[in-house]
This record gives sequence, C-alpha cells and structure tokens, in this order.
Amino acid sequence: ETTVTIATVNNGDMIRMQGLTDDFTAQNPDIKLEWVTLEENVLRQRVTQDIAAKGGQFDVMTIGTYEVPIWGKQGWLVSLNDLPDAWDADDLLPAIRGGLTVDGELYAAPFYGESSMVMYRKDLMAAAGMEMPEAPTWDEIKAAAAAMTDKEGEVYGICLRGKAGWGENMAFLTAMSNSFGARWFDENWKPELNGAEWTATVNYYMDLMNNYGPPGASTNGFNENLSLFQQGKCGMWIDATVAASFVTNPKDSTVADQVGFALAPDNGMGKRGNWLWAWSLGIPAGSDATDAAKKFVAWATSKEYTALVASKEGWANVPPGTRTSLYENAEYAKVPFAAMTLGSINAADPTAPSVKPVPYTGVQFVAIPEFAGIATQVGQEISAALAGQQTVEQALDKAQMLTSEEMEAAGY
Amino acid sequence: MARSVTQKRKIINTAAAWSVGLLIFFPILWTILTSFKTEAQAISDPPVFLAFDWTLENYTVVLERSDYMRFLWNSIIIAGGSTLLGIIIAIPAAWSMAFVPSKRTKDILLWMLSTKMLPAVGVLYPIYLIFIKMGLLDSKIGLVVVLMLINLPIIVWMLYTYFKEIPGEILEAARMDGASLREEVLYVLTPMAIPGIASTVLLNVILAWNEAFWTLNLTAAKAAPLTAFIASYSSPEGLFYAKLSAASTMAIAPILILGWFSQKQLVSGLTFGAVK
Amino acid sequence: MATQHSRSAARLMMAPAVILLLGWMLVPLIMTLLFSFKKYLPLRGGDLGWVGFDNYIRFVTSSAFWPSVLTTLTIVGGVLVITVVLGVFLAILLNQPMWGQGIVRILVIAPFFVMPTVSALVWKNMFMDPVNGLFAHLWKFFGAEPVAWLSEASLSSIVMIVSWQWLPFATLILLTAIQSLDSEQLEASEMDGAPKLAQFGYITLPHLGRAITVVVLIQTIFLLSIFAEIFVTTQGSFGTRTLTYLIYQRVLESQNVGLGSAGGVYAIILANIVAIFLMRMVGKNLDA
Amino acid sequence: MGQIQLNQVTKSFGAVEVIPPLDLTIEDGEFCVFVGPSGCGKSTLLRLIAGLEDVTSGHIAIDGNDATMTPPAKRGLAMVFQSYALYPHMSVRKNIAFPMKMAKLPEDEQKRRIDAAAQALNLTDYLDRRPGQLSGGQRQRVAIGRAIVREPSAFLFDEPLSNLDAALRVGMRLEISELHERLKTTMIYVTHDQVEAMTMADKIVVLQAGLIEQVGSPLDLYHTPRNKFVAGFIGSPKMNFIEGPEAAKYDAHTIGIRPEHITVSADEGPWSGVVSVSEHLGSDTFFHIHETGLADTITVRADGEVNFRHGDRIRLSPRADMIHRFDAEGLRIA
Amino acid sequence: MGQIQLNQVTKSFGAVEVIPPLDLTIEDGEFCVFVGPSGCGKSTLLRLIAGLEDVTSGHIAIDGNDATMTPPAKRGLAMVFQSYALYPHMSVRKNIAFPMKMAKLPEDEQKRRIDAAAQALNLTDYLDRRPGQLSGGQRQRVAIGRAIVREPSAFLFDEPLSNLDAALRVGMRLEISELHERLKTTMIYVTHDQVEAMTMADKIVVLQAGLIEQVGSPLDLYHTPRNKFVAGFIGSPKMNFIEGPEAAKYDAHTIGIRPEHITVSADEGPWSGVVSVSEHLGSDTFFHIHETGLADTITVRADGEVNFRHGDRIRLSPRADMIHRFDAEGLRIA
Ligand SMILES: Nc1ncnc2c1ncn2[C@@H]1O[C@H](COP(=O)(O)OP(=O)(O)OP(=O)(O)O)[C@@H](O)[C@H]1O
Ligand SMILES: Nc1ncnc2c1ncn2[C@@H]1O[C@H](COP(=O)(O)OP(=O)(O)OP(=O)(O)O)[C@@H](O)[C@H]1O
Ligand SMILES: [Mg+2]
Ligand SMILES: [Mg+2]
Repeated sequence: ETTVTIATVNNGDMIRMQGLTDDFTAQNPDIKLEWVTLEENVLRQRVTQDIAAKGGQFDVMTIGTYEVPIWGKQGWLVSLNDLPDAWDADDLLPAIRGGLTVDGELYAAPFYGESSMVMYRKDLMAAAGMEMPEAPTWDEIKAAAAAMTDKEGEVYGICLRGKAGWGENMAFLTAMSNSFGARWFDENWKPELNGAEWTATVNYYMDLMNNYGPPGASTNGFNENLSLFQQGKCGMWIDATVAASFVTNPKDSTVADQVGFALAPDNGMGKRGNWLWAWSLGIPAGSDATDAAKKFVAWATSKEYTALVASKEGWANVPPGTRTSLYENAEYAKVPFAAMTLGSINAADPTAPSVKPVPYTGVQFVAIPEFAGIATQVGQEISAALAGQQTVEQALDKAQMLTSEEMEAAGY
Repeated sequence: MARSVTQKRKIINTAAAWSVGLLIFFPILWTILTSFKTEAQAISDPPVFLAFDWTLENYTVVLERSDYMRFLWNSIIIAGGSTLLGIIIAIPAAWSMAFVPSKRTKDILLWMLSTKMLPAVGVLYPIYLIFIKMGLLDSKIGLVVVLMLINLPIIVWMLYTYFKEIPGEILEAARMDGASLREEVLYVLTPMAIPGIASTVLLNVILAWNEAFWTLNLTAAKAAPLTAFIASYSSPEGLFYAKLSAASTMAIAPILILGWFSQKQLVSGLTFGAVK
Repeated sequence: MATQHSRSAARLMMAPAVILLLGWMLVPLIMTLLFSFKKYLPLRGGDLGWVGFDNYIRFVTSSAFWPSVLTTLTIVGGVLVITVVLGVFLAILLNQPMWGQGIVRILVIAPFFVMPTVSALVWKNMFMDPVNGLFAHLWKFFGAEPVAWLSEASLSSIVMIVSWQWLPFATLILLTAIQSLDSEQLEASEMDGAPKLAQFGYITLPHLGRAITVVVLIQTIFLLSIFAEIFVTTQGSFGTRTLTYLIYQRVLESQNVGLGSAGGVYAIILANIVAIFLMRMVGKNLDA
Repeated sequence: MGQIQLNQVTKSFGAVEVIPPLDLTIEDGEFCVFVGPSGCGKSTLLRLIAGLEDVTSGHIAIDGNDATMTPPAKRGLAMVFQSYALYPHMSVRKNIAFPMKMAKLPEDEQKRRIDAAAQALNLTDYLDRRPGQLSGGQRQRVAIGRAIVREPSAFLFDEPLSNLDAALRVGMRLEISELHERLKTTMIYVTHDQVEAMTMADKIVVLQAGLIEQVGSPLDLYHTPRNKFVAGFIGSPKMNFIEGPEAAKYDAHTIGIRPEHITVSADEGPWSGVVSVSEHLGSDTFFHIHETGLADTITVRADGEVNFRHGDRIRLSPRADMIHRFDAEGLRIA
Repeated sequence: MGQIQLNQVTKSFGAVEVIPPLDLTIEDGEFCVFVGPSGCGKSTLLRLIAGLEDVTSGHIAIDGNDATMTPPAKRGLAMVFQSYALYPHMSVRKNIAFPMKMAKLPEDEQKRRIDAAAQALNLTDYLDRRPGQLSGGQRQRVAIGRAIVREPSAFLFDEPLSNLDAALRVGMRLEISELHERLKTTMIYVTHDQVEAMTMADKIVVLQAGLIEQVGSPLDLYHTPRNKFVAGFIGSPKMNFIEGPEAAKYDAHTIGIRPEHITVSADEGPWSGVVSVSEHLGSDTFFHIHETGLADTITVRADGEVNFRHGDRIRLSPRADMIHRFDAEGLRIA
C-alpha cells in the first residue's frame, strides 16, 4: 500500500474533491490518501518551504500558475507528459496549458482555471436605469458604481480586493494595471511602480473604493467580498470567475437570481484587466510515490471527475476553466456564467500581459521567485494607502524603493 | 483586615468582578454560541445572542471534513510527551540548581531562559534542514523533542523555584537514611514537589498545545496537531463564521476543560519565584 | 549539601539539560550565521556562495528595518503596560471578598488557554470585522461609523488581541503575589493612618515589584516572537510588521535565506539587548 | 493619657463566640499583660482594642470617650506586631517616618522625632538600611520606633519577642521595661510566655477560652491564684498538684505546691520518692521524682549543690505555708 | 558501640576557615553536647561527623575505623534535624520505615522495630497520620523514631528542640534524657541553649569561632570555667564581670560573680547600687542594679520574697568563695 500525501487549499472545490475520493480509492485499493488541508497563505508557505528545502513531505501539491513555471525550470516537479492518453492533454484550454508548461513539459495538471470578470446586480442596475455592456470600460464601471451606491442602505457600488497580499489586492491591481498600460518592470528589470501608469491605476482604484466601496475595504479579500456580495451589499464585484458559482447559488446567496456577468473592464488600450489562474496539482521531484501520485492527479483532473461531480452535485459545481470539452458540453452551456468564464480566460495572455513589452510572463504576477515577497509588501503599502494612512504617491514611492531593494538583493 | 466586610461592599465587588470576568470571557462565549448557529444567524444583523435555533450541523460538517480525532490525538501526544520529557530532564537539573547551587547557577538559569529568545523564524531553515537529514519531518517524536527544548527553560525555572522552597534538610535526612541519589529524588523530592510539578506540567501542556509555529511547519499529515486543524478553517471561501466557531471550539475545548479542572493548581502554582 | 560527591552528582544531573539546550542554541545559530554570510536563494538553486556582510548591510538599510524594530518594541511595550496595569487592577479585584470568586477566576483565566491562532481568528472575524463584527454592530447601535479595526487601528488592535491573551497570565501571578502580602503589614499601615490609596501606593505596589518583574520578563520572551496573531490578522500590513514578521517575509515569502538569516542574527541581537536590560532588572529584583 | 475600658465586649467569628462578654479597665500608664494558652483570644482582644476587628457587641472607651466605631488610625494607639510588619522596601528611616508622613507632620518635626527615637533605641547607625539587612532584635526595635514616634496614648504589643532567640529575648524584655519606665505610657502586651508576663507586668490578665480567669499583679497571681488553671499557668517549673488522701488531709480536693517550696533530703520528710531525672543547672538542680504515690511526677527545685542521682530514693518536705488548696471545681479555698 | 574521634579536622568554606584544626574524642555511650554562640560552627562540626560535608583536612574515626571518606548512610549514625526533616508526603509509619526500606530490611523486621519505637515514643496512635497533622512535640518524636529504628551507633541532634515552645521544650528535654538512659547509645547534641546543655550533657564541648574553649562535665564548667568566655556562656542569668580596682583587690584583672552568689539587703554589704529593674518571677526575683561603680549593670538573683523597687538604693554582698578570677587574657587564675 502506498500513501499519497496531498497538500491542498481549503477552498470549496478542493473540499468537494476530498469528499469524492471514495471513487478513486475504490479504483485503487492499494493507494491511501492523506490530506493536508490548509488555508491558502499557509499552504503556499508550507509547500514552498518544503520544495525548496527538499523536505519531501508531500506527494502532491496544490500550486498555481505562478509556482509552476518557476519550479518547473528548477526541475523540482515531475513532468506529467506521460499521463495516459485517456487523460487527454490536448483537451486543456490553451491559455491554461501554456501557463503550466515549461520547455514543452507539462509540470502540473489544472484542477480548475479561472480568470476574473465583473459580477453585478441586474436589479440595481435596472433600478438606476442603466445597462451593463458585455465588455465595459473603466469609466462605465465608475458610472455604474456611482449610480448603485446607497450608503444609507448599506449598498456599495463596487467591491474590490483591498486586503494586502500578492494573491489578494495585488492580483487585482496588477491585472487592472495591465489595462492602464502599466508594467512592473521595464525590459531591463527596472521597476516602474512610481511611473505615471501605475499612479493612474492606483488613483483610479482609490477613487472607486473611497467613493463607492464598502467600509474597511483595506482588509477585504476574496472571502469578505464574496460574503458582502452574497448579502446584497455590493452593486458590482470584480473578481475570480469561480465566484460566479457561489453568488448564483441560492443556498448561500440572497441575490442568486439577480447576478449578471461582464468581461473585466478596459481602457481602450488593448488589454483588459482580467487575470489568469489555475489551481493545479503537481508532483514534487523527490516524492517516493510518484506513480500513485500520478494516478491520483490524473483522476482528479480528468473528464470523468468532472462527470462525477456533475452527477453528484450538478453542473454548476464542477471545477471550471480547464477543458475545452466542458464548454462544448451542452449541459454545461446552460450554466449562466459558463460562456463569460471561457471568454475571460481566453482574453488573458500570460506571455504578453501588458501594453508595453515586458521581460516576464504572468498576467497578474511576474513569474520570478522574488515576486511573491515583493508584491505582498507592495500590496501592504497600497492597502495602507487605501486605509488612509498614506497617500498614493507615498505608497508607490515606497513600493518602488522596496522593489528596487529586493531586486537588487536577488541579483538583477 | 478580618473586619466584617459590609454587605454593600461585597455586592459591589461581586458585581464589578463578574462584569469584568464576563467581559474577558465574552469572546470565548461568543465563539461557542456562534458554533451552534446557522451560517445565516452567525452574521445576522443585529446579532442574536441566545434566541436562535441551536444546531449541531456545524460540528457534523467539521467532523466530516477532517479527521478531528487524529488531530486531537496528535496534540495530546505532542503536548503531553514534550512536557513529560521536559520534566524528566528538568528535575535533575533543577535539583542541582536548588540544592547544590554554585556561583554560576543564576547565570545558567538566565542563559537557559535566553535561549527562548532565539527567533523561531530565524532558525526555521536550519531546523528544517536538520529535520530532513534526520527524517524527523512530520513525526511526532520530532515535535516532542522540539517543543520540549522550547519549553525546557521554563520548566527548569519553575521546578527550580519549587525545589528551592523544599528544605535541604529533608534531602539530607534521606541521605542519612541511606537513600541513593536516585532514591532521594524519586522517593522524597519528587513526591514533595508534586503540587509544583503539577502546575509546571499544566502550564507547559498549555504552551505546547498552543504552539503554532513549529507544529505547523514541521508536520504535514501524520503528526499534525490541532493547530494544523485550525489552519484549514481559517479562511475558507466565504465567511463561514459558524463553522469556524465550531472548529475553534473543538480546537480549544480540550485544553480549556483541562485548564478549568486544574485551575486551582495553576493559580496557586504559577509563581515563577515571583512570590516570597 | 556540598560534599565532593554531591557536587559531581549535581554536575552530572545538570548535564542533559545544559547539553540539550546548548545544542538547540548552537547548531541552528551556527547554521544561521553561516547562511547569513551567503547568498542563499533556494528558489534559484540554493547556496550561491559567500557574500561577506552584504546581507547584513542590506537588511539594516532596507526601508522596512527600523519601522519593524519600532513596531516590535511598540507591541511588546504596549502589551506589557496594558497587562501589568490591568493585571494589578484585576488581581486586587479578585482578591476582594465576593460571591462566586472561583467562577470569576475561571472566566478571567480562560483566554490563556486559547490558541493564538484561534484567538486571532475569532477577534479578527467575529469582533473586528468592520461589517459583520460585533464591534461594528455595537458602533452602529450607538450611531457611530464602524471602525475598520485591523486597518485603521491596526497596531492597537493587535496589542489588544495579544493583551487579551496575556492578561490572565499577569493576573494569575500578581494575584498569587498579592495573596502573599503579609496582612499584618497592611494592618500596620492602617494603624499608621494610611488611607486606602496610600496603602496601595506604599505597601501593595512595592510588594508586587518582584512579581511585576517576573511578568515582564516572561511575557517579553514570548511577546518578542509573536507571529500567529499578525499572520492571521494583518499579515504585516498597516505598520504591524514586526522584526519577526519581516524575517518571515524574507525567509519564507521571498525565499531569501541569506538575507533572512542576517535578519535572524539582528533579531537575536535585539532580543539580547532587551534580555540584558531585563536580566539586570530581574537579577537585582530576584536576589533581593 | 491612655486609660482603656472594655465594657461587655464580645466577639464572634461567624457562629463561634471567641470572646464572651468581658469587662476590663486598663489604667493610664499601666503595663498590662495578657497571658493565656494559644488560641485563648489574646490577639483577638488586642485587635479589638486596636480597632483592627469590630466588636460584635459592647463598647470600648479610650480615655473615657467611646471609641467603639473609631477607625484604628484615629484611636491614638500604636501597635507592634509579632512579625514586626516592617515595610520591607523602605529604609529604617522611612519606616519610622511613615506614620508621621501619613499624618502630614512637618519635615523638621519628623526628623526630630526620628532622631530621638533612633537615639533611644540605638538605631542611629542603621537608619539607612532596609529591614532585610537587620537582625531580629534590630527589627524589633525599628517596629517599636515606628510606634514611639506617633506619641500614642497607649502601645499594643502582640507577642513582640516570640520570634527572637532566648538570649535576645531577655535583652529586649529589659529594653521594653525600661522604655515603659521612661515613657510612662500605657502598654498592653500579649504573650504566652509566663516569664515575660511575670517580669514585665504591673497587671496580668490571665485568659482562657476568651474568659478572664484572674486579673492581678504578678505576685498576687503567684501567691494567691484564684483557681487551678492560674496556679498551673503561672510559675516555672509548674506547680505540682496532688489529689486524693494527701489532699484530703488539708481539707481540699486538690492541693498544689510549687517546686521551689519543697525541700529534699536523704532521710527526712513526710513524702518519699525515687529520682528519675536530675537536671543540674549549676545554680539550681531540678529533680523529677517518681513513685511518690501522690502524683505521676513531682518536680522539685533544689540548690545547685544538692546532688542526688537517677534511682536514689529520697524524702521530700513541702513548706506547709506554701500549700495551695483547691475545691472540686478547681477554685481556691481561702 | 559508638566511639567517635576527630583528628586534626578542619573545614573551610571557600577561603573562610570555619573550623581550625580540632581534636576531640567522644566516648561510647556518652551524651555529648556542643554549645556555643550562633555561627560558631556547631552545626558544621556535626555535619562533618555525619558526612554531610567533606572535611577539608584531618580524619574522622568511628569505633576506631577511619570513616573520613565513608558516605553518610554508611557511617551507622542517625541524625535528628532542627526542622525535624520529616517526609511530609509519607505517613508516620512510612517515615519511620524509610531508612529500613532503603536498607532493604525484611518486612516483618521493619514492622517489629516500628512498633517498638512507636511504643517507646508514645506514637502508636499516630502511625497513620501525616506529619502535617501532628503537633510539634509529636513531630519531634517521629524524627527520633526514625533515627532509633536504624539502631545507629550514635545519634546526632542539631538543635532538635529549638522549634518548640518553652513548655514542650522542657518535656522533650526530659524524654531525650530518659531515652539516653535507656539506650545508652552515644549521643551528640547541638544547642545554643545553655540550660539544655547543662541539664542533658555528660560532657559539654564549648565552641567559639570553631575553636574548642573547654570540654568538661556541666558542673565542671559551672564551677571552674577555663576562661571568661565559658564563664559568661554557662549559667543563667550571665555571670557579672567586674574589672578595675575591685578586681585588683583579688589579684586579678577581672573577677566574675554569678547573680545567684550575691545577696542583697537594704543596708548590709560591701557594694551598693540602685535598682533599675526588678523582675519578680514569684519563685525568684532578679534585680538589675545600676550605679554600682563596678560595672554597667550587676544582676542579682534573690528569693521571691525579697522586694525592692525601681530606684531603691541597696547593698550587695558577694559570696567570697564563689568569686572567679581571670587574668588580662581572660584565662582563669587557679
Ligand atoms: N479571623 C478569624 N476567623 C475565625 N476564627 C478566628 C479568627 N481569628 C481568630 N480566630 C479564632 O479565635 C480564637 C482566638 O484566637 P487568637 O488569635 O486571639 O488567639 P491567641 O490567644 O492570640 O493565640 P496565640 O497565642 O496562638 O497567638 C482561636 O480559636 C482562633 O481560631
Ligand atoms: N555552606 C556554607 N557556605 C559558606 N559558609 C558557611 C556554610 N555553612 C555555614 N557557613 C558558615 O560557617 C559558620 C558556622 O556555621 P554553623 O552553621 O556551623 O554555625 P552554628 O554554630 O550551627 O550556628 P547556629 O547556632 O546559628 O546554628 C558560619 O559563619 C556560617 O556562616
Ligand atoms: Mg495571637
Ligand atoms: Mg546550626
């Protein structure tokens, strides 16, 4: 009997998968699964630590499009090119697959993929006499936010991430900055955070949040905003496409039948402010149960698993965003946010995220090892600015400085 | 002092103390209450205090989702084991310091305490590498050793202060009576220091139970204690206050109950030599 | 007590504890020192050679360094002041005759049993959340604008959470100390004509001096390394990045072990400065 | 001034009546000692007078004024505690100054009184030390100093010497007696040591279970104890009690004879017995005599030169005029 | 058996020599008392004999065999500590059994000895109590019981009675003396109470600063003290010392006269003085007399009936045959 230790994040899809593993163990009675379920930040720290120090505690790690290219390049992950044909690698969405492939080797299997988009309240828009275009601009968003805001009634026109963290506010802001023509680094890896484009991005963001955002937005992350939206306190919310299934779920959401979707906004500069992310399963190179781990990864990311979820929990709950075949499925097409999700994912291009040329890949991140640390600190400065503790200029100057320091320390 | 306290003053004291006590206890009470609410009631506005539909649903969900008993068991083994091991190593050391003091005794004691000032994050990497080398990652024994080392200075200090209050003449009497060193410590010193040892054990079980850095970083699945259990509930998608409360309640309940049952020992024993 | 035999026995019995702690201190310390002189980036292949004092210079000159030292000291100082002052107050209160003393004591010491992670989670979500937190409801009830505690009053919030956890410890030690105050001393001062306040100032408080020192010492040791509370609540943002947290960011988030190790060495130095300061105070107070 | 009057004073702790109704007057300038076995209520009585305990009923008057409800500090009394109750963190000077500081006396007056007290008590060299750096006797003196500077109308002492070793105790006893001679202030002194009581008191109050057994001068108590309890309690070694036929000869239920009132000799005397232990103190010899047929042991005090050994059979003669007679209730028969 | 010999024994703590070279032999069956002021090294000496401290140099022989390096348990001695040092968590029975358990004696033998000891010490009813539930005297007896059952060749007592109150002390003193009569085992007894020393000892060793001042029987020391120190230390109240012209009359630097060897009267006697304090004990009266021109204070013991008051001028007559003469070094002039 082999034991496969799986480190996962504690989000809904992963928890659901834990509940369905009987199916896998029935097929593979000689494999025992051990789950290590952790909150996202803890998970990231634990797996990074483990893989960097070659601790070998995990056989399968849940990682994202940020880690895969970096770790793959280091040779820390087992190539998944040899997964069985039935698994059908060619079925993966090209943008997603591209993000998980390094030099032709697929290093992680996508469990679900996501982009970001606008979720809005159809009823409130109607009440304001407005209509949301398919592909709004930032100015249209601002106008809609202004129209829907009713602070007395605790309805805030727009909810955005404000909580500091490279995977929190900086994911949103980096994606947003792309549509403002900003970039993290120029071709020589010189940071541009206090440049005009970033300043414009952050000022616009502040303007939205301060005027139409909920109180205490600087500590709101995905969860907090989800909860606010579900309670009907947000007019709009720009966030991950996976959120669509939660906000349209009548069990948790008071506004389930009033949610509309739109592409992330742009500024007419050719790039939209949406991101691309895939929670994926990778196998660390030191694992002593590589074969069993591969079997598990193949099962969890297979079409059959999708079907299994659909049969047990309904199509709205299947992990989205990874396979073309899912979007070609007639059943799935009925899901209200399916098309918009696919559209959003296709609209992202990790290899050319910004208007100007960049030396890196990654839409809402820069795929270098130092980025997480840098962006978290930058996020903290911006969060502090949002909380009113400093001006945007101060925040960005500090961000520029600390980024320079870190990049220098890393040897750029 | 022993003059009869007027009834009025006693009522005022009682009222003041109970208010302060309840205020301090309130967060825990609120957590426990919330764990019996539905998610909707948990965030209802205005908040409901007692008039809600009590439900065990959250506990069922939490128990279904994770193997609570294993986390609990690991916590017990790790907290208990590290304390026990610490006591076994500390008793002889404290004996030496208390009964055969030298000029350096105080220095050694303070030095031991200063090892606790080593910032854990600063030495995580080295320790991690050592643990990999020794194959101790995700093993209970590894954690037992680490937590024992972390708490050893405190254990030694506490035992030292208790031992110092035991008159050396009694140990000399045992020696005259023909007891070997081992017998002296085993039959005379240790039983006499039982109250002190009990409160030392208690405090250290609490400290080990609540230690959240090493237990989280050095375990994965097999040896993960309740601190890891709670880490999987800390912010799931959506604000599941009720489930979070249920998980929190389950994580702290065992130690809270232990603490309450033994609060007498803890209260009377926690002096660190602060009282003379 | 001091025959040759018992002295050598003492040395022998001391040995396990001393050797273990020496190992526990020296091995990681030496490795940390070693790393701190290297460019050590696990995500870029690990050990990239010696760099002399580069890491040290970079760490202190980084814009985050001094603020983090200040934050650390603020949190430690704030919590100490709050726990000692409230602890004295509570200890006196609990020492008064009343009904249900045992139960009140249980209520008061309960926070001490709560895991830091749990307490941070509970405070953050259920109390300090600006929309759903109880404080927000309370504020709204009184017609005030809810406060976004963890961003607008981040440092104070953390000080408050940590104080809540450590108040029981301070109270317990101070309570035992108060109970050990010789009642004849209080009676003597009463005969001498001292009013209650003077009794407190001249008799009770000086008597507590030693206990307060111990509380300060023990708490400082634990407070210098608080981590979970910050990790769960603000993740170091809004000026709550302590030195410990800064090192955490260097080592684990940026995976720059060399730089982090240099930070670790600074933290050890800081801890020891604080320690020497404390030990002086304690040493004096413990001997007397 | 310092006359203290207790009028039908009682004290109960919960349901237990520790002091049954009690009347007592202590005159101005008197040195009054409370003696009695442990737990008989001596300290309680003293604390009632001091105001550290409330009386359950009855009245306490100081200098003729009802002080029953007056708080301790206002009664004008000073107390010296068994444990000294010095303030350990203050220097000797500060300790002594404390009551004056509380009374907000002017600085120079404070200084004058401190110097005077230090002078009188031989503490001048120690004024800047902490109590922890003093010997037992010195601490005792500081406690007295703290009491003196208040110029109280009466001093209350609760077993002030019981923490000192024998030699020091004798010395301090003399010092306190001399102090009383000098100040002529009322002193109430609690002890369970009857030697202290006998040597220091103008008036001894013998207590048992909260009841006054006898009040009188030391020699009154020694010569005419009102009952067996007082007779046995006062005098060292203890009075010998004899019951049965020998007592009947004296028309009493019990007779008592003190060890110093029996003479021993080899062959003369009405009683006889065997020496069990002989204790030679040089100045005196104590014989413990068994097999007398009168009582378990008869203790005799003889001159230092008298020499009998363990096992010797000797004869005893009581001094007839020194025999005390008691009835079946233990009361003295006049 | 239990002869103990100290041969040029010294003890230093660090650089401080507490016991300078010292020779002493204690014979089998002897009751030997060490007395001396506090800190003179009595306990240290006892602990050296017990083996609880190492000698710095010299040898200790027990029954003729060198025991200098023998560990305490093997020396065949039993010790009774000042604080009793009972094991508080064990019943009286277990306390007494402890040394036998350590020696692995058979159960029934243990039982036999415990019963015998309990019988002898009147402890039978208390065997199942814990020490905390006993009175001071009972605890003391348990400590002795624990020592007895080992059937040691000698008992060592370190101020065993100093924690008891006066009355109990007298009783226990007698019990220990009787025990010695019965067992005839060597006993070494440390005290700083000279009454204990006088009444119990066969042989007294007077120590000062680690040096032996005199060794002898109690009455030897009382009657012919070797020097002023011993003269002052033995006897209570202390001997009066007179220097100057009065001493010169006796051809001495200093003369000493004990309080009990001076008679007082209103008008007769060579010396005169003013009564400062008179202490009436009933049996005796102590006068502290000032302004004699001889010494600061002269203490006199008189009969209980003699009555002078504070301030009376009286006359004193020393008993000529009881005057002790000392030279300038303080040594006795024969
Ligand atoms: N605060 C109290 N509560 C209840 N009972 C008390 C209290 N104080 C004293 N007593 C009881 O009152 C009685 C008299 O006590 P008190 O202290 O006056 O005795 P004492 O004569 O001073 O004895 P000692 O010589 O031992 O000091 C004792 O039986 C004691 O147990
Ligand atoms: N462990 C020690 N270290 C240093 N000095 C010591 C030690 N034990 C005793 N002394 C010193 O040795 C001297 C003799 O001490 P010891 O205890 O023998 O006196 P003692 O005659 O028993 O006095 P007491 O009557 O007060 O018990 C004292 O001056 C004491 O301070
Ligand atoms: Mg008393
Ligand atoms: Mg001694």
